[in-house]
Amino acid sequence: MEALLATYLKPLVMTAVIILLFPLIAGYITLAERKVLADFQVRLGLMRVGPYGFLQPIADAVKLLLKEDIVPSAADRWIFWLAPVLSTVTALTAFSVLPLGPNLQVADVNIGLLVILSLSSVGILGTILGGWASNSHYSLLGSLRSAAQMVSYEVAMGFAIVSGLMVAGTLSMQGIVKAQFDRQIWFAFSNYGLMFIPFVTYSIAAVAETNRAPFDLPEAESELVAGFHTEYSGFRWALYFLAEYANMFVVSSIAVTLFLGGWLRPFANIEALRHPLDFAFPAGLFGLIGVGCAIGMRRRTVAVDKGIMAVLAMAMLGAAAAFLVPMINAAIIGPFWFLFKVSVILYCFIWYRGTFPRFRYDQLMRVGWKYMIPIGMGALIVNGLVLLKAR
Amino acid sequence: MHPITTVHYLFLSAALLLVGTIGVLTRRNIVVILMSIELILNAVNINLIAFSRQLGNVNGQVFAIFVITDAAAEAAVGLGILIALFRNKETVNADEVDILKW
Amino acid sequence: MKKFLRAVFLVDLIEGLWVTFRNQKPSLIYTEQYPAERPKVAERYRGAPRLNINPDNGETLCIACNLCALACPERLIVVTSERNEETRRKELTTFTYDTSRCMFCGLCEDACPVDALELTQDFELATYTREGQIWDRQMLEEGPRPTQYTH
Amino acid sequence: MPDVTFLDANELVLNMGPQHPSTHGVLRVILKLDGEKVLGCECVIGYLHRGVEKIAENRTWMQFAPYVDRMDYVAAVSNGLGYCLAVEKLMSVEAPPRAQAVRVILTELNRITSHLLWLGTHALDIGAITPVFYCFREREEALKIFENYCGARLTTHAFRIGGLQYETYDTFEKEVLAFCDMFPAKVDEYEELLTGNRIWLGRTRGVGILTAEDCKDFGVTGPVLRASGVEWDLRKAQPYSGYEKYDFAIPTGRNGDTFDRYIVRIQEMRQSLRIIRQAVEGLPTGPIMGKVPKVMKPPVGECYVSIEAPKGELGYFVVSDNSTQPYRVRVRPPSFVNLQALDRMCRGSLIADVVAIIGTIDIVLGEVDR
Amino acid sequence: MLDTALFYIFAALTLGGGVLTITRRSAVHSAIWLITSLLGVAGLYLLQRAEFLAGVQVILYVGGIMVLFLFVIMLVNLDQAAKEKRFSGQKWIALACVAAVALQALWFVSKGAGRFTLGQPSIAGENLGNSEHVSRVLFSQYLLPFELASILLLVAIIGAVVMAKKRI
Repeated sequence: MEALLATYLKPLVMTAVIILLFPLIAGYITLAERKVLADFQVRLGLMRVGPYGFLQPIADAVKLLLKEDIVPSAADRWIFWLAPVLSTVTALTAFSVLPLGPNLQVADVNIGLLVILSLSSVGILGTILGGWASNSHYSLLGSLRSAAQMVSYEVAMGFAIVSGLMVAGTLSMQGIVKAQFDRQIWFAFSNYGLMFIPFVTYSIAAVAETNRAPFDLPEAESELVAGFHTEYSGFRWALYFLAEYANMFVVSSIAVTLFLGGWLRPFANIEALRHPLDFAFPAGLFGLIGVGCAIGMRRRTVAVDKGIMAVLAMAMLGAAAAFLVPMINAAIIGPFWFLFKVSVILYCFIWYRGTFPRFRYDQLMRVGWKYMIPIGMGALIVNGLVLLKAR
Repeated sequence: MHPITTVHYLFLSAALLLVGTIGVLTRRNIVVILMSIELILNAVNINLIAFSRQLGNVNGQVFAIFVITDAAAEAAVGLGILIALFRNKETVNADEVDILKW
Repeated sequence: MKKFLRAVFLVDLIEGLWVTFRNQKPSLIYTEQYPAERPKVAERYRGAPRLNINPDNGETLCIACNLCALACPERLIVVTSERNEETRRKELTTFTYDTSRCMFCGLCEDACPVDALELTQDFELATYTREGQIWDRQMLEEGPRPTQYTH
Repeated sequence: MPDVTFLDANELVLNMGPQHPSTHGVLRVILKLDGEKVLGCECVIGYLHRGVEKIAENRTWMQFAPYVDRMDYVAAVSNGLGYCLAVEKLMSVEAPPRAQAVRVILTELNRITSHLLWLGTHALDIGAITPVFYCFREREEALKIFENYCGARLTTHAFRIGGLQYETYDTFEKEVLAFCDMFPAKVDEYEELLTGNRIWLGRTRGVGILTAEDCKDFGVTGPVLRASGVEWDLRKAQPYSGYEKYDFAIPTGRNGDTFDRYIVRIQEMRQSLRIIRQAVEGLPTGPIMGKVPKVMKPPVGECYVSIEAPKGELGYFVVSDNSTQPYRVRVRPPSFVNLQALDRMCRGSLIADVVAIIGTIDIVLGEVDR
Repeated sequence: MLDTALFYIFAALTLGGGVLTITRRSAVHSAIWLITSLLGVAGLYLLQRAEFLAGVQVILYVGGIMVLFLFVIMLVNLDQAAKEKRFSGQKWIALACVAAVALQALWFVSKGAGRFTLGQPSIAGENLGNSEHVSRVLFSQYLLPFELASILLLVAIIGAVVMAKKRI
């Protein structure tokens, strides 16, 4: 019975939690994206729904759910239905092997990274089929473009990942994190800093792989309307949207796991830094946010807003307090560092979007094939030689 | 219920092979013919994996990897030919490509 | 060489990133939350028209000279007057001003010899009907009335 | 392999606009494509036609002045200046020195606002979503000066025939100088964001090349002409409103591509600041209105006056029959003429480049269609 | 128990997908069913403890080859083909031949079935299938075929480019 619980119940519960919770998290990632983008652009961003726009994602979700479900009359109904589902399912399935913490993982399989790669390659089908099934020229063009882009950048991404795997010596996600603990260094900085090249290659390829700016050709609204999901609206469109954000989360998680030490805190081997980094830092961070919320609460005038801000402030301060309790701390510090690193990378995604102009299609392909792939290959060879010498 | 043995895999593999063969022999669309070839290759792979498991070594899996490589090469060249064909004859019908020139 | 190093280390891109990053200060936020915060309108702003009245006796300052109507490029001002037999002066009877056609060029204001017609700082001129855009003498003197809905 | 011909015949006609985010208004462009390559394009205009020139024939000389603001509505001050200069020339009056200096300050400020709007939207077309907000932030500062001076931000109606209607306000000089002090750093910021950026360079270098010969053939003027290396600026060539008194340079490009046009406009903003600073510091005192009768009846005759608007040569050809209303007003709008070169610039480029090229000409459809 | 159920599920996916692949009229639908079939095969690999191969199957077959197929299907406009007859004139002869082969195969397999009754996976097989093990064999025992395969792929790439490109 115990074994049954361990083998079936825990993964099932975690899966359910991820499936139920991630749409909400994705919604709040969009909120964060809009707020951060507004910050870059000297604007305020969302301010109307809830205090500082806090309830906007929920309002958006309700709006999308209640929208009329439109299927173009010439569309292939069956595939039109299948494509966004395929995208979302594959993107969410990839969460199953992400090592959120030392024990917090749906399944630690020995081909963990391979699972994510294969799921992302299945996810491309959602893009292609969606564009084809819409039976619209803009969609088809957009889907072919984005699929070509994703396939070509997947190669560069693959080289970067193989470099990381070579250093780790295993495909298992937990194994990769453990290898970084054993080698006492994050892989992004190992091999005398040479591993930084695959890390940068991976970061750039990941942006392209998720079709984000400056590689957002499929959604280049000044040229192509909205790319492969031009004909999608309402809930189906929301599924694509969810898939995009899930993919962002997944590629960031791979970067964190493979190059930035996963759930390990910085300098995980230096015991002296344990207290400042594992206790003081998260407590201080959440404490600061909590105090910020409290100040924000006093500025709000509407009672409901005040209430929401108060609840937020309490929650944040509570979280800060929780990090100070050693028992709870031990359970949540891993996920904290993991999510913290992931959010830093997600912030960079938004940062790129706010800063760079968009590539032209031929330039994008040129960057992929003529720069990213050779650099990825070169980095693989150089790092292999360094590893060989070290042995 | 009987436990699954290698024989099950062999029957499945044979069935898939036959399905693929039927596809190759009867369909007129070249794209579907190429897809049927993929089915045949997969039938082979199932056999290889089943025997690999039975014999307790990974040689069968290595062979399967070679088969997949081969399938990739075959698909790339086959589809390349198909594109060239379509460009010249505007058809993907196997019956209409019966003269060895264009 | 310097150029090559700049290219390899993506200096141009990092410079751009730094620009957006340093613009994140909350003090730099330029947004005006319009209905909550009223924008400051310049003194010379040309907004809703107003027909000034003498604050002492409540009589209109307008002498019905019709110069504004003549100056208006859109000819949207209509002034009618009546000659008062006692004082031998023209007295204003009606004054209509069609804000729907007005482009707020200020020529009428410039033309008025007694500063009776003035373009004020009020900029919220939306109404629910086209008729509501035509302001009569009372509206010009007292400001727009509360919105009336038509069905 | 045999010579393949018939798939090359896949000429595609794509209709871009009139409702398209990157055609800057209601421009419709019919593109003839070979795959992604543009074989040629044709502009369909007139969606914003309001008959401004005909309106002029039914208004008095004075009354027509607000209408010219509505042609190039992002550079309304320049439009007003051109019209006032034309009528003044017809009536042989000249604005007093103080009025001329204020006119220079405001038109140069207007050049900056126009270029800022162009820069923001051009960058947005190419996919950089942030510069537009920075540009509008600085533009807002200049518009505030307009609002304080003449009561309107966009369609200013700032000048009158013969001089100015409004005397400058108390803090006018201080505010303008403050703008001059603040602005160069902001231009540096835009340049940091775009000029060196390799993606920006990739999208603009060598895109939409227009040679000096082409420019002359098409009659293209303004920054587009100067980016092709022709040092032609009406402020230097035929000075008006006292431009001969100010010291400034004419920035020119070399290749005549989209990047050069971008650089030329950025440099022009800096030069405009130089002019504004000189004008404010040497602002003369005196009357602001020349001797103009209340009812204007210019003598029979015609004249053509052109000025250097932000987008190029803006010319007014006015004919008077000695009545209170113009007999004919004909406008030579820079956008309309510059738009002719679109076909030449687009040939051989990709669809994505067309977006950049339309942006780089800096057209305002209100002016193209009138 | 679970393994048995999973085997039948994956087998049904594989065979059903295969049958639908060769019978659908629209090439895109065929491709989707082929993908289903390939995913079923990947599931069978997983059941056989060939995890690495399952991953490769999905990445290469579904993510690579099938995407290529879909690209080509969308590039060559197949509306015409969808309206035409699905099967060629030789279908009855073909089916007869296939039936003969089927009988033969059945005979062989059932003849040899007795030799596989003990075909339970050996204990040694249990820890097989992980990527380390495969790579060890691949890069030592089969190094030459591996390199030859890479050359084959290179040739295929060049060939495909030459075939598909309008002008080189």
